[in-house]
Amino acid sequence: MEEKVAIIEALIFASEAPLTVERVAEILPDTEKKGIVSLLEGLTREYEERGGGICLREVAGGFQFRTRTDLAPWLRKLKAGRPAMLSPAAMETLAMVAYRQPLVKSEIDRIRGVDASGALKGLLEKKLVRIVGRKDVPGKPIIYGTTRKFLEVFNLKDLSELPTLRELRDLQGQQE
Amino acid sequence: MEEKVAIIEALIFASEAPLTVERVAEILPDTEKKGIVSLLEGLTREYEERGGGICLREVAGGFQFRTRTDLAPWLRKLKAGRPAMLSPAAMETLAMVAYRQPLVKSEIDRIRGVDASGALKGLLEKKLVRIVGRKDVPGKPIIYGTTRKFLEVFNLKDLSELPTLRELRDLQGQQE
Amino acid sequence: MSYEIKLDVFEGPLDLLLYLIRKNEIDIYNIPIALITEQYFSYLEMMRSLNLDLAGEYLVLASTLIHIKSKLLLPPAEGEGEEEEGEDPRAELVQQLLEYQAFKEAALRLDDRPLLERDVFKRGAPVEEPTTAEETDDALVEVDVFELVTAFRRIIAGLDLKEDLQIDAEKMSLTDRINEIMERLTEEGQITFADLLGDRTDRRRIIYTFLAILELMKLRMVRAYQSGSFGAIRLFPAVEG
Repeated sequence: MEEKVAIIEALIFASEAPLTVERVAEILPDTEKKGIVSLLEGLTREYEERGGGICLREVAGGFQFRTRTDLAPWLRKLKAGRPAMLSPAAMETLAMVAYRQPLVKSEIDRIRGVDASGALKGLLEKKLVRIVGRKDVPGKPIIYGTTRKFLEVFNLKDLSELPTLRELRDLQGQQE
Repeated sequence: MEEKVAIIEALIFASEAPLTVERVAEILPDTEKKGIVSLLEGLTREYEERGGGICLREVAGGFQFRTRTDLAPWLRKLKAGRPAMLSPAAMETLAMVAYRQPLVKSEIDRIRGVDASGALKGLLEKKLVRIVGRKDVPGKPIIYGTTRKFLEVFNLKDLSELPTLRELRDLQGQQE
Repeated sequence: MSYEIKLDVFEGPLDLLLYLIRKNEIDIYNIPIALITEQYFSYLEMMRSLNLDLAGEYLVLASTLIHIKSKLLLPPAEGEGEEEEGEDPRAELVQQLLEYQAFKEAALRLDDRPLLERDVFKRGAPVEEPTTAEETDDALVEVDVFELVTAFRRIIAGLDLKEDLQIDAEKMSLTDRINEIMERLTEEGQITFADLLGDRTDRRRIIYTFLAILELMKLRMVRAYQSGSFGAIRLFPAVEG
């Protein structure tokens, strides 16, 4: 394997967060971003063709090694007793923050018809949602948005990868 | 790649501790230890021959993926640019300074019940906290406050944007 | 009516309403309010009889339903022609239901994705740090204000200090002014009250600047002198450097 690819592979493996092309470019001098992107594409393909247990994925604006989705049953045996699931209330709240961000709590309450405090706090603690700032209206309510970890956990390259929901689009059209 | 090898590869990758042959045998039924050992040897060889950035090593009685030792200089660069995390002690001290500023060290010590010197020094170095002045009382204690960088890091326009305890309590209240 | 479904499966009143609409195979744009209201109340009644905690939100929607029902029963107000119908009293509720339904759908789609730690896994073992990595002082810090306020709450939770709970935007605005004054004093050595106000002389700013100076004097961080009864008020740091 080309030495540069080996270095990139090791960097992705060792990085805690998905590794961005920019970061690779900082670490590897004399290498253009374009070149790095094509090396990354090559590496992704190699893992794909190899058909092993690991694959290279683009998530949260960077690259990360992940286990193959269809092997999940085996991995769950290894990690017995874990996956911390989100409750339906938390999922609904998270979906609203993801699609409508930046938004304030009262908007979530209004749409769901129930108080979202508990769900919101859980999402803040799990670092899926963060405080973005305050809205410049009386009472200065806190504005919420999703985090990079949200993208990482939900396997999204960026927010634009969120599936567009026809219903949501229609509603947004009506609002404006 | 043989499916069993792919599963083993994914298990090693996702395991927190070096994965033992015994553990693999528990997860993969109908597979003898002897067979697992030879699959592991094959996988180790494959990574060796590939000459990539990752290799499979036997450590502490189990198997684990590691980055190639000779790539350490590159990995050091990766670490150097990594965003620092604040320790809980640093976080608490920073919170005290942020919410109670301007304040002197003895006040932080008193409320946290431990000496804050170390945490305070780290925060000064990270430029999150600064010396605001000195108090005109015996001993002329140093008075601390937060910096502009503090506002930047926490994405705040000014200190009045800090979430209040009341807001935090409101989020909590509904959950209990 | 049979109540075989579990009550705690509802995420709120809108969820219950959506369930009733689906169960009756009703067109969401043309909800028979009388029927739905009746069924909705039956559910509430049953929840009450089971001594389930009925969240206030369920009652809010109940009153909305009654309100809509009564509006539908009323003859059109005078002056409104037969042709130009007034707005459908159900419109707002329908809009809210559609919106909620869309997000419920969005939540399900999110849940369908390959989730980290459920369907896909990343490297489990910590990577051994190359030991000599030097931490730069100016390193980026990755933290969130939520962690900060949580940390603060954690520290003072054990204390019985009522005053600590009073921290609010007012106090922080004052702190902002204190920081600004100390910053300028460090740079310029001395400063007048008028300098501090600059061109911006809105009431809030004057009050906070004044309060900040009082606070700094109380803390013995600055000294203030006035030359004559109406002279300029001059501030100095109480302690050099």
